[in-house]
Amino acid sequence: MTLQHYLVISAILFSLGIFAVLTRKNAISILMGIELILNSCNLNFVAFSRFVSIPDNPNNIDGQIIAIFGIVLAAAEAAVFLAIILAIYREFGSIRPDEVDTLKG
Amino acid sequence: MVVPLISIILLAPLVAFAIFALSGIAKRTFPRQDLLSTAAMLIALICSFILLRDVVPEPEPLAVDWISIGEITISMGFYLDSVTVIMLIVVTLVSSLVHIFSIGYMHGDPRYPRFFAYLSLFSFSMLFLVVSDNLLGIYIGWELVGLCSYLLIGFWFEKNSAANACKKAFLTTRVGDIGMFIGMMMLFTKFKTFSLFDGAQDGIFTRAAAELATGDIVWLSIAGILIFCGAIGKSAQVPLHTWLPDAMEGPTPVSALIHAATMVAAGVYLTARMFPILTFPSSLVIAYVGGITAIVAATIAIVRFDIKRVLAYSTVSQLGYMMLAIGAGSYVAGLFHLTTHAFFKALLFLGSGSVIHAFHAMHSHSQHTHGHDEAHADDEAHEHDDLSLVHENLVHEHGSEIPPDQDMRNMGGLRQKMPITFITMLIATLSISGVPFIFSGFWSKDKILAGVLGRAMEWNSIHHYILFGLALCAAFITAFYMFRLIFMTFFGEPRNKEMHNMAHESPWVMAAPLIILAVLSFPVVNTIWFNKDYVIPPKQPHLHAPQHASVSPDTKTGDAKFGFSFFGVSEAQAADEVGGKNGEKADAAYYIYKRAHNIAMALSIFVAGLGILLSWLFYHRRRFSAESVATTFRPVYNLFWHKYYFDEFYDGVLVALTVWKSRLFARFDLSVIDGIVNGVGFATRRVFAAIIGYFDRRVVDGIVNRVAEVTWAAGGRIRRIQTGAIQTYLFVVIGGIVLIILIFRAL
Amino acid sequence: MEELSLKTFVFYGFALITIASAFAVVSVRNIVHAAFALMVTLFGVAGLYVFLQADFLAATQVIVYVGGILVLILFGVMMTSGRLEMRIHIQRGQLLLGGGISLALLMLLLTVIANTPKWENLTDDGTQLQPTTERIGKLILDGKFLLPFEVASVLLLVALIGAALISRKEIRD
Amino acid sequence: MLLSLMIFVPLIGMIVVLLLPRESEEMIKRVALVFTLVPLIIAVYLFIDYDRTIAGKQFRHGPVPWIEAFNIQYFVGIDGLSVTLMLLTALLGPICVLASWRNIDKGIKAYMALFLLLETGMLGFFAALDLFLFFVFFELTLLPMYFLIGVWGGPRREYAAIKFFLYTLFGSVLMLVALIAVYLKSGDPGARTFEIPELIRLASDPGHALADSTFQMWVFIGFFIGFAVKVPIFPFHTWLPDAHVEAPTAISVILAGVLLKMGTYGLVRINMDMFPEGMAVFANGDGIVGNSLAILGFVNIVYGSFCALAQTDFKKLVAYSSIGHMGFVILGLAAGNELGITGAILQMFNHGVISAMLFLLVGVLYDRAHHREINGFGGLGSRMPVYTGITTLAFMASLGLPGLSGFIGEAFSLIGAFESFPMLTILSTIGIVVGAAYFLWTLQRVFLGTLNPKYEELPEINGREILTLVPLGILVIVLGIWPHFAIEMFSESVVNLTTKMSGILQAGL
Repeated sequence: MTLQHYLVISAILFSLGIFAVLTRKNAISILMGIELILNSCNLNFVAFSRFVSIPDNPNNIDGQIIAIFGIVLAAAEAAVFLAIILAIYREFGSIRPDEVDTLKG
Repeated sequence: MVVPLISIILLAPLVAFAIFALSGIAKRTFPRQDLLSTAAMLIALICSFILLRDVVPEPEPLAVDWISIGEITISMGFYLDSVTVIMLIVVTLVSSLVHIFSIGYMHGDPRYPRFFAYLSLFSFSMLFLVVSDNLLGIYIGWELVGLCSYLLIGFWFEKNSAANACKKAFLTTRVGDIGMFIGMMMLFTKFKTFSLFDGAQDGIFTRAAAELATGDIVWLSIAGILIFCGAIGKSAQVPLHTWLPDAMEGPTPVSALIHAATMVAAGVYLTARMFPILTFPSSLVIAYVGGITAIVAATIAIVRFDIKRVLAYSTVSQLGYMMLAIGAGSYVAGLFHLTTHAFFKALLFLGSGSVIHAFHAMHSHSQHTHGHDEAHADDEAHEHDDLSLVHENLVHEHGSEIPPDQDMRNMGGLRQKMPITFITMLIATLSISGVPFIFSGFWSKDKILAGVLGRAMEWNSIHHYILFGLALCAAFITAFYMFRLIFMTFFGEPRNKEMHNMAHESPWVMAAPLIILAVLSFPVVNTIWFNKDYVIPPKQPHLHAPQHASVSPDTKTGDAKFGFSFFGVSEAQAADEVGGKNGEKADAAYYIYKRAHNIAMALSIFVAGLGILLSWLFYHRRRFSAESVATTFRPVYNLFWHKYYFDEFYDGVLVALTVWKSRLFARFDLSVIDGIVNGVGFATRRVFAAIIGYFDRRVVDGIVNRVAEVTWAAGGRIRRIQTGAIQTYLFVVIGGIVLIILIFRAL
Repeated sequence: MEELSLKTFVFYGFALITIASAFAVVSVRNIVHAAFALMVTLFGVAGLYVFLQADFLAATQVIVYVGGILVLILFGVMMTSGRLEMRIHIQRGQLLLGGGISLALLMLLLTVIANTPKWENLTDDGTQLQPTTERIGKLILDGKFLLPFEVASVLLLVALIGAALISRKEIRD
Repeated sequence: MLLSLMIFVPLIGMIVVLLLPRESEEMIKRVALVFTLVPLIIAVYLFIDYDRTIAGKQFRHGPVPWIEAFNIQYFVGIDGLSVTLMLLTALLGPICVLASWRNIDKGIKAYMALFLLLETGMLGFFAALDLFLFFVFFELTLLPMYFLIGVWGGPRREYAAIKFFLYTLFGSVLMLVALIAVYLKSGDPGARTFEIPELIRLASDPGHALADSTFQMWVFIGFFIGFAVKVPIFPFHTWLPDAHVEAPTAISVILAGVLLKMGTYGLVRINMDMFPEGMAVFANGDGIVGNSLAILGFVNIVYGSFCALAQTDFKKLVAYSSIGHMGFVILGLAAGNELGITGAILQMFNHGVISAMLFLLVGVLYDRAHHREINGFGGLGSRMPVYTGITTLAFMASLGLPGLSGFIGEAFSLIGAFESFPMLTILSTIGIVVGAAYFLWTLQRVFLGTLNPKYEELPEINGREILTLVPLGILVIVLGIWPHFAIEMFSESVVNLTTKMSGILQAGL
């Protein structure tokens, strides 16, 4: 199992996440896509942490810690995102992102 | 002792004014301003008398440095010679009496306290002017008295005539002051000092004597004449005399104090102060201006009916006399006449004030309004007045501005009603007319005539003979119109019964000053002027007699021809003119002056008598009719009546020209200068466009408009990108990133 | 080619599950199904963490993501639609465009991965790491990550309050 | 330090005012008053503590590097001329706040904040010893002034404000060009400086590029036009009547009292002190060019006076009279001798005091009658005696009555100028007569005659208004009687200037 294995998995997850974000017509699906993206990033961090060794500190786990922060971020983001979705739903009666276009020029 | 005394003299009236001003700011008028001001003046009077003791003829100035910049030091200080002290006494004395008189005269006026405050300020300014040792100080006092004159002439400013008169007075004198200022600038530029007398540094007189010993007098003559311009304005000499008669719009005590006794005489005082730098041309100019003024004003006075205007023109005429004296080199005579004139003219004005007050009381009873400002002509009062018939058409032009209580045609027969006023005014009239020996006016006038004639004979100068003729004529006319005034006012039948019945003698506060001044109209002050140790006329180092002037030896025996000399006076006066002591008969000039004096005295007595006689015949005995004379010499009469058309000229030409010019400038400012400024914008938009309009519209504007249109259209399209849908944005963002990376990888 | 050991097999299994379920997440039309597919993906990623010797992280992944975030998502679905079978609408053009961009991105990433020499031949040597929990704890609470940790906690707090504030019913006067 | 404190106290005041809530208007006014009183106290202290026997700058602060790339420094310090004008500025500050107490009806917060900013600009301008700092402060006054006129002005305020702004900007641009030219000429790259004392030293150092008389002439012109707009000198003056007529009372006071002095101060500080060679070209009394400064002064005097005579708007009249009076300053400066320059500087200060009084007085009348048409009044003397008295004092001071301050400046300028330009000076005296004419005529039309029945109930001037006028009135009288207490402040500087000028003029002959 080389680093490139993980990177390919991560890249696929990332692309799928982007695809979801771009195409879904439901805000919650978009959120799921974002979660996929975040996961792919975390996977990358951990993989690099494992494979790219730092000469004087072979047991470096900084990447893991960054990943933990990533999870924290994801949790916070999910909470706020859902709160916003709820607010939008109350205001517009819909969570379809193409219907929420108050900023249209 | 001198400095504290002079400080008290100056500060007392100033403090009186300051109290008024401060209480005014605090909006609480000081209750007894009249007593305060009067007391201040009396203190100054007493101090002036004390000063008389300490004075020497040629003292050191008491000066302090006022300003010093680099090498230039300007000092301010006092110079107290005998002339100064005499002036101090005259000013404080007349001022005190006028203060007292005003307590009665101004009683009940709504601005009663203010009047006294102004009087105090005036007294301070006048005293400051008198004691100053330098031109700048004199100029400061000079302008301040002008301000006070302005304020006091306009005291009853509700009257439009008073408002006009005060403005006119200030502006007319200002014109003269500018001349004086230019003269000062010339002197300062040359001598780097304003001090006249030698103190810590040499004064103007010494420096002028040192630098101009070579004889370049043209420059100095111009400076002298320019300084004299100030005197022309302030002392109401021709051609700037027109303000003084108008100044009679002020309350009568003001006329007495400012426009008869003191301020107008300041011009004479100034000219006398400048005596040492007067050259022959400037002296001659001064003498001619004085002589012409004397005769012009006197002729105008003959035809006036307003009692105050008669006195005003009389004042102008007498001031001309004094100028004539100084111009002719009779320093002492000019100043002597100044003092005697101050007393008897103040008396005449106060007397006329007394008369007006008597009539005024009637007015305030019958009309319940402020009595002094009745501008409308009381036509009924004139109806039975035979004197007015001939002037009827003229009265409408000029006579209509005479307030009825000042109109002599309403008076007559007042001598029983107002005995004190009558007698005191009669004394003053006798004095001004030059009735011999027991009246002061005779002596001073005689001295002037003698001085002018003496100069004429000494230099054999045709100018001075002409001047003597003018002076003699003026003396004759003076006697004539002054007695005309007395006869019309106090003799004959009352012409306006109603007003006559109301008339009454004035209260004692007004009568007492009249009596004191009447006493002073007798030659009680003369001795001081005859004391050779006391008054020493300054030398005139720049005055060079004309080439042809010489003393011919045969004049030595001159006094044999007129073998009379009154009480030896002519000898004393002749000695005075040549600067010798009594009894010294050293040189030829002495004999010339002695002879001149005798001639002058005889002639002056003759013309005075003639004037009085004619006046008596015309206005008392009615032997001749003034009207028929006036009709016969209609053009001359018109000339006098219209005051030689000076006012018409000034109003019609000078004032109109100035106003026109100012309008022109203002319009120029608005249309041209501002127009250019606004036109810069206008030009780029319009005028330029007219010239290169096509280019402008098609190319410049075209480019601008195209750019605008493109921007507009682009904006209209690009805004559609802004869908508001976040996914669209995300598409663009991510697609953009991919694209960018692809592009960079491709490169 | 390496040998097909059990370990390798399991790894590929996890990789396949992860990718397949992720594909399901983006492709199924029922949102609740998608959520469940996401759960599978998250489990798969956790498994990959284990392969990377990140035991603590794997546990965290399961607890936080599956236990927390996924439940949150399901709550969101419930509260916005009122029913659990919410359909996902997809427009054809958008689908194509989005798919194209995603595919392009994927190709891009794969090219980058393949063409970066530094990343080649970095094999997992199979060394056993010590349990990471203690080290992570020390690094976070007593090491160089103390400040980020605190900041992250503040961020969470802010997110908490913010979420509560935004989602509460507006009280109108 | 004290000097810097004085300059920036109003700025602190501005921040404080901005922090106050909009509604607490009384509080804002009080705060503004306090923050304008502090500079006044410092100014009085500086005035007293100033060593009159030396000509150099005192109370220096700096130089502190500011923009090091161009060697720009924060550097302040004052000589007698600056301290006199700073005292004037600091005195007018609280007076203007008091004068704005009741008649600013909108946005008092913004008004006071801008006013305090303006005061900082003015104080800094007079103290700056770095040419760039000098320019920055010069421009700093422009913006608040624009808003103060443009927002709180009369009906045509936008026009007036724009005109004022553009005019001044036009001058500033030329000034900036000249300023950069001076900087570039001041030395080799790296050794260039904006420091005014250093530049003055270099400019009088024969052989240095700055001392070249042709260069000085062009730079002189650049600076001169910049300052001439501010003074204002004919024909750059037409912004003044408009700005004055539209500006609120207090702003007119500042405009006439201080802003015009910035122009003449600049002429003395930069044009005369730094470019005496350039000055000599225009003031050596030789031909049209050599007389041009004096001619400008003469034109200002006569033109301004005649224009004033024709005005019927009270404020416009005072504005034009300002133009006339500033002409005396130009004439005095052109003379280049002790009396002339002393007179010019005195005239600057006195005009600041007197015109401030005049504008305050016009404001008092305007607040009551709501118009300024001179012919629309009449006979107010009997209704408002105290007001009339103070107005008479101000008018008399302005028309140059001896014993009041206006005379000394005018007289000295003229006497000094007479030595250099006799004919022009004699012609200029026409201005004095016309000056008397328009003031007396106004006095007559407004205060004398019968009372206009419309104004029978006009209230007398109140305590607050008297409070604003009394300090100025006292100054007018004190300076008239004892001008030396002002003259001794700057006599040493004046002697320095004249020595320099006369040296150059003699060398030229």
